[in-house]
Amino acid sequence: MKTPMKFEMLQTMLIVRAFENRVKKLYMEGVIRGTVHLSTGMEGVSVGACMALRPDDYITSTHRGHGHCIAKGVALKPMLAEVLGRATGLCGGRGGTMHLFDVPRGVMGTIGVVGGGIPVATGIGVGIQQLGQSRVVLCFMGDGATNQGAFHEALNLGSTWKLPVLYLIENNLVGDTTPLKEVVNIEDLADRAGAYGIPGVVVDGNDVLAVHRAVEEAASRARGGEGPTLLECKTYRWEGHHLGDPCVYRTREEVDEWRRRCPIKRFAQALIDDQSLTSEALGALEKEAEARLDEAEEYALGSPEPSPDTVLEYV
Amino acid sequence: MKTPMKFEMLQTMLIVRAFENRVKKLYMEGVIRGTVHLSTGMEGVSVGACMALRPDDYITSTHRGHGHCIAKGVALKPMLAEVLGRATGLCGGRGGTMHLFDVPRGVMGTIGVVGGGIPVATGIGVGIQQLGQSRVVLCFMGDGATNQGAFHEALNLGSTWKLPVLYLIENNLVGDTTPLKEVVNIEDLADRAGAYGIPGVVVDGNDVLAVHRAVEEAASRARGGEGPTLLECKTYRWEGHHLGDPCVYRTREEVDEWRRRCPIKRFAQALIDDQSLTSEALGALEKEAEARLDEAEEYALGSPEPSPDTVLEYV
Amino acid sequence: MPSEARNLRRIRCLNMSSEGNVTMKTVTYLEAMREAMDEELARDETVFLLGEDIGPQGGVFGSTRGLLEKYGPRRVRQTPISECAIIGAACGASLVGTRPVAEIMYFDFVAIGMDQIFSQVGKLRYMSNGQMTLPLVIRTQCGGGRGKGPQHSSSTEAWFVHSPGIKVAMPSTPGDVKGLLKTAIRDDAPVLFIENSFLYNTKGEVSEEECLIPFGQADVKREGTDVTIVATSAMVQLALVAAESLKELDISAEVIDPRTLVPLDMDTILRSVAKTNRAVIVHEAFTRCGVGAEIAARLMEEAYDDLDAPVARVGGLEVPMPFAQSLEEQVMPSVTKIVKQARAVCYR
Amino acid sequence: MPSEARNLRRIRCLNMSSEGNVTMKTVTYLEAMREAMDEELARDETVFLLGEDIGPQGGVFGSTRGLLEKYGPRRVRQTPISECAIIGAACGASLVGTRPVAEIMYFDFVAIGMDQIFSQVGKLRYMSNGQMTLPLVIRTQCGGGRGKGPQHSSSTEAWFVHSPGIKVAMPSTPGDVKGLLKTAIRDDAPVLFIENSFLYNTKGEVSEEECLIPFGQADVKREGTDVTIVATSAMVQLALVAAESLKELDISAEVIDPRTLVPLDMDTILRSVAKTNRAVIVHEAFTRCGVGAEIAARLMEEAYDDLDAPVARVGGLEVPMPFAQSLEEQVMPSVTKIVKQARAVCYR
Ligand SMILES: Cc1ncc(C[n+]2csc(CCOP(=O)(O)OP(=O)(O)O)c2C)c(N)n1
Ligand SMILES: Cc1ncc(C[n+]2csc(CCOP(=O)(O)OP(=O)(O)O)c2C)c(N)n1
Ligand SMILES: [Mg+2]
Ligand SMILES: [Mg+2]
Repeated sequence: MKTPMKFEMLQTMLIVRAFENRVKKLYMEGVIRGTVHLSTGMEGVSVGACMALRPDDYITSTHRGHGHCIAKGVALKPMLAEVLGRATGLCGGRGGTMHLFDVPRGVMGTIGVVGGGIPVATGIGVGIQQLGQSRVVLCFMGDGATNQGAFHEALNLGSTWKLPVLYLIENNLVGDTTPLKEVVNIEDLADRAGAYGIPGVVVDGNDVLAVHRAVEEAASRARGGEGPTLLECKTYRWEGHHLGDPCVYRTREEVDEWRRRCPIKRFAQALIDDQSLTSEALGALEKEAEARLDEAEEYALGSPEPSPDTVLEYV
Repeated sequence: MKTPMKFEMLQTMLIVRAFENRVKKLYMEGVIRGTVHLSTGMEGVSVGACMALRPDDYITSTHRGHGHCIAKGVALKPMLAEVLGRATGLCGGRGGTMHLFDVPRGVMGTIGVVGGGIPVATGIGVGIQQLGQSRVVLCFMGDGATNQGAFHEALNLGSTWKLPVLYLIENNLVGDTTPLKEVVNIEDLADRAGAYGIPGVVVDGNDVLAVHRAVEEAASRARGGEGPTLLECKTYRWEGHHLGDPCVYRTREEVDEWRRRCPIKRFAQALIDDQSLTSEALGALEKEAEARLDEAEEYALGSPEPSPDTVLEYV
Repeated sequence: MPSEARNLRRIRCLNMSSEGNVTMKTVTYLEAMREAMDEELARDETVFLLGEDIGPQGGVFGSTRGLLEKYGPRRVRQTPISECAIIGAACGASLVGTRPVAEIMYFDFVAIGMDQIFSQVGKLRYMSNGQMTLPLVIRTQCGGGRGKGPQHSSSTEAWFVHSPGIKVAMPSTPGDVKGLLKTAIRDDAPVLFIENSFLYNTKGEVSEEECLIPFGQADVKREGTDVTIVATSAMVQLALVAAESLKELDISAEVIDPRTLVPLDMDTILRSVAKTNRAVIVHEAFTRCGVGAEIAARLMEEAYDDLDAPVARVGGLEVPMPFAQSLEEQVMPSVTKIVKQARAVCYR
Repeated sequence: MPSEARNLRRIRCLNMSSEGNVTMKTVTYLEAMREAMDEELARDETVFLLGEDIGPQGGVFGSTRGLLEKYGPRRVRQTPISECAIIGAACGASLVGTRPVAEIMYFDFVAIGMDQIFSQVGKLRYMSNGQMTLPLVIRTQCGGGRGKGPQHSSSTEAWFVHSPGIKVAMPSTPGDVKGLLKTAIRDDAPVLFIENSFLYNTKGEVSEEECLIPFGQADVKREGTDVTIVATSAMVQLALVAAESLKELDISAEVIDPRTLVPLDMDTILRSVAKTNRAVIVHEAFTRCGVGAEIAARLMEEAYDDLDAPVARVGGLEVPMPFAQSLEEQVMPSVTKIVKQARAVCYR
């Protein structure tokens, strides 16, 4: 991989991190309604995966989708504005944090129903195949989502029809407050690929380059008409399930241990080690990320709520 | 296995066969409404499986459930009466061929929704575990049913909670008019067990003793608290999907080939070969089966339709 | 086509600027559906079909017979038994430039894909603030009367009328099924298209020329002056028979088929009730909380002063459809029940 | 328990032979639910709970807090995210001698188990000719107003009222939620028990002694003479506020909470309308084909001569619940909308 690309990846990871931190701050300030799920600590997956795609490829995402959207190219201002429910938001305030759509960038929706996006992504794969395009669709899902019936039906269909779909599990070891190991009887979710006769790949989700490589490979398989791949990226979410979660299901030590494995620090260190990056340059990138979030915050806070008159549009 | 038990198995297979043939005759005569799915040719599975259970074990079954019910001990008269929609039927005519219930015999329902019985059976397993009983529940399903989301959710739950459930696939190579190989991308459905960390076993469904052995083993595992097993019994249905099916999806040769592998003939021949049975005794058993069906037919045809006044009972 | 099956009729189609005289032919409801799909597959190559057993067999009822041979396996896609994935696949495919027509074999099984239809199909356009359109059709067939028993006889259209973002069609004649299905396939909104296998072999006229029937336009199946009978799907036939019986009692019944429930053409119903001052609503679905309740409530809200009697409803009893004929007949609406209610609202 | 929270009240409970004076205490809706489950778990060891995140965390809203510690993992079973299997598991377990209480985190997700609830839970007893009983409860919570957005705010109780074989409860106060949940757990029929997380922190009285509230018995939350407001779940509170505003306009409103929708206590509603001659029905669910339509239709059928004005409905707009507050407020019923309709039916 070329160094500029690596820089872009690092910068995107920093922006995702800054975005999540900013959302947290705004939530604590009471500016954001509803339930917010942050992806802090999982930037290796979102950035590694989305940046291995082409601009006209599609993604579907989950309730924890900020990182995916940013990495797929969504502009920060309308995105933050949407999280704040403003008229200038991506979806005019209709969707909020859990339902972000940016069709021109191939973001076909962060879906709030766990597993609900998997059949939809599969259908996007059908559409691509039907039109004879060389696009792919990447379907993000949490580990918990793999226990939904929708997962099973969709993967079976995707595999039978050899659809250009990448099923990517962000396995952060827990679903809401329930540890994965209490709700499945297997070690690696990637093994579920065997039920569909497709490749299942376990990836270190905190290694952005490894994720990138695995997704690139799966995408080229899919473009070649060889059908879907199931990718399991093992990672961790630093924050609670949602902002406000007391996290009864895990220890401080576990969190600290994973914080030490920070995907951003790790990638930056590797770049510093091979002399492509200096600490100063890293500092500058971090500052820039903050500055872009400042702008986005100003934009979002300065935007009006949607006009009540528009409520019946687009049903 | 003791010889009397083998005799009982043979006799039960003959009765199942006679039942299906009788239903076919009655359907052709226009006495039966709706859609009827026969299990002719699949007696090795129904009889091998159910006779490996204890009387107080449970089963759930499918739209193709006549064999399961008979093998689990349901009396022929009320059963045939139910298929004819009579007041004296198992369910007073409310259920018909696709919805047979006989709770005292542990027949917790043939369920017409493909896959719909799998979560229910799993729940019966929960109930058994909850009450600390040593019963098991055997859940019959077709190969086609394994593509339902309900299959996935239920097996995952069954495995996680180590429930005393036997998931048994009657793989007759086709679902309605669609060959299995067109709708899954794997050879053996038993491999789906890997997604749940439970044993998956392929069984020759036309070998009644093999089925019996496999079910006995799985049942003793389940009673021992070791959780579910996924059993795939490969077999074939001689008749169309339902009576009236033109069978566009298969050749005459394929059917003939499988008719040659008749599970009853095979088992009877083995008994004759080892001198436990004579052709005369076999002929007598066949005759007896017919005689019992004559009685059942007379009973059913002589029974009234349910009284319209009862229509609102038991909602 | 025998000549007695052809004639000229004045009909109103969406794609004709005004009413015109067109040549008619007689086909079955099933043939009309197949023609609609055939014509749309031929016209627009982004249209494709998916569903269980729709390939070589042409569907368990035969509605897609011959289409696989004509359009190939990419356009006529036979699926696993996976209703959730079928609806999801149609949903996703519709988002990226194709027009899927999904078949769910029995209406009951739509419940298996209920999350996909309710939370995804019906909501994606709104949630995305109009960024997405979902030109998809979910075809299914409903109803009892054929001894299919409790899990294959449901009519739950009210669930979908009570859900946002989905149009609901429920045609009763070959002409309607053809014209509405073609309109549904061309519509940019998701459509739940509910056929009735009880009607599949019934015959009726369809235009030889292309005729698109608009959504939201009820059809007066019979004119009358004393009582308005609003009926859907197979119940339209019963209502027409009931109207004949009522004639003998000197009651002139007008029979209206809304044809689509979302959008619902209240105007035609209101116009009729303004004339008759009485209404009976008939559907096969459970009476309780059915579409009849909605129409009755709206008549009260919008035609209170026109009504000379409370609006009556004739619907299915609130039980799972029993298998036995003696019980099934008890559950379903009947000509007798319709006549009884029509007489009651006429105080006769 | 502070003393001001205790007092004596005359209440009507299922398990008391007549109305009696009982000591009352004040608890939140959430505490009342927890008490109900706690008491039933203690009373009957065949009762058990299952659902997502109900273990150490005690449910995402806290309704099962402390119960895992008290009753252990066999009685408080934390499940995978598998709504279809949760409902199916409850269904199966209920068939063999246990009394499962399943939790579905949001009402929206009941759609994922829709086949299990509609075709299995609601039908097994009937199909089996009464061989089976299904003493199970499916608890869930509904409603908007909290910025949860389009996929976490639904109120689709009408689907289940339009399905056979399932009882439907929708309590609005701590006293009702406790008494009805206990009744539900002891009922041999399947119950869909719909809470409202918007109400979880509201306070109210519950009896210190055991009190089972019967199904099918509406509660008059406020007496009045000019107009009957029938309201469900969180809408009861709005209706009571609206009633206060109406008082200033010299309109005396009676507020009735049906509490259970199946069975529905029409008698209490009819008695009220016989007095007021006017009715407004309020629910958060979409107006179109909602429970309000059913109640309105029945009022027309059963109280036609009592009505001095058409029954009015106040329900949610037929759109997915938008996230932004300005839009969400527009979609939901409000005091203003209720007052407006109440005035309209009073011609004031
Ligand atoms: C069908 C459904 N059930 C339950 C929920 C509530 N819920 C939201 S997120 C979540 C946990 C999801 O876990 P996972 O898929 O692992 O994603 P993660 O949150 O860990 O990223 C749950 C249970 C939901 N949104 N949808
Ligand atoms: C959910 C559902 N979808 C479709 C059907 C219609 N149908 C009835 S049986 C059947 C085929 C089932 O195949 P399989 O599970 O292999 O059982 P088999 O008939 O081969 O015994 C289908 C599609 C149904 N009853 N339920
Ligand atoms: Mg997770
Ligand atoms: Mg099969």
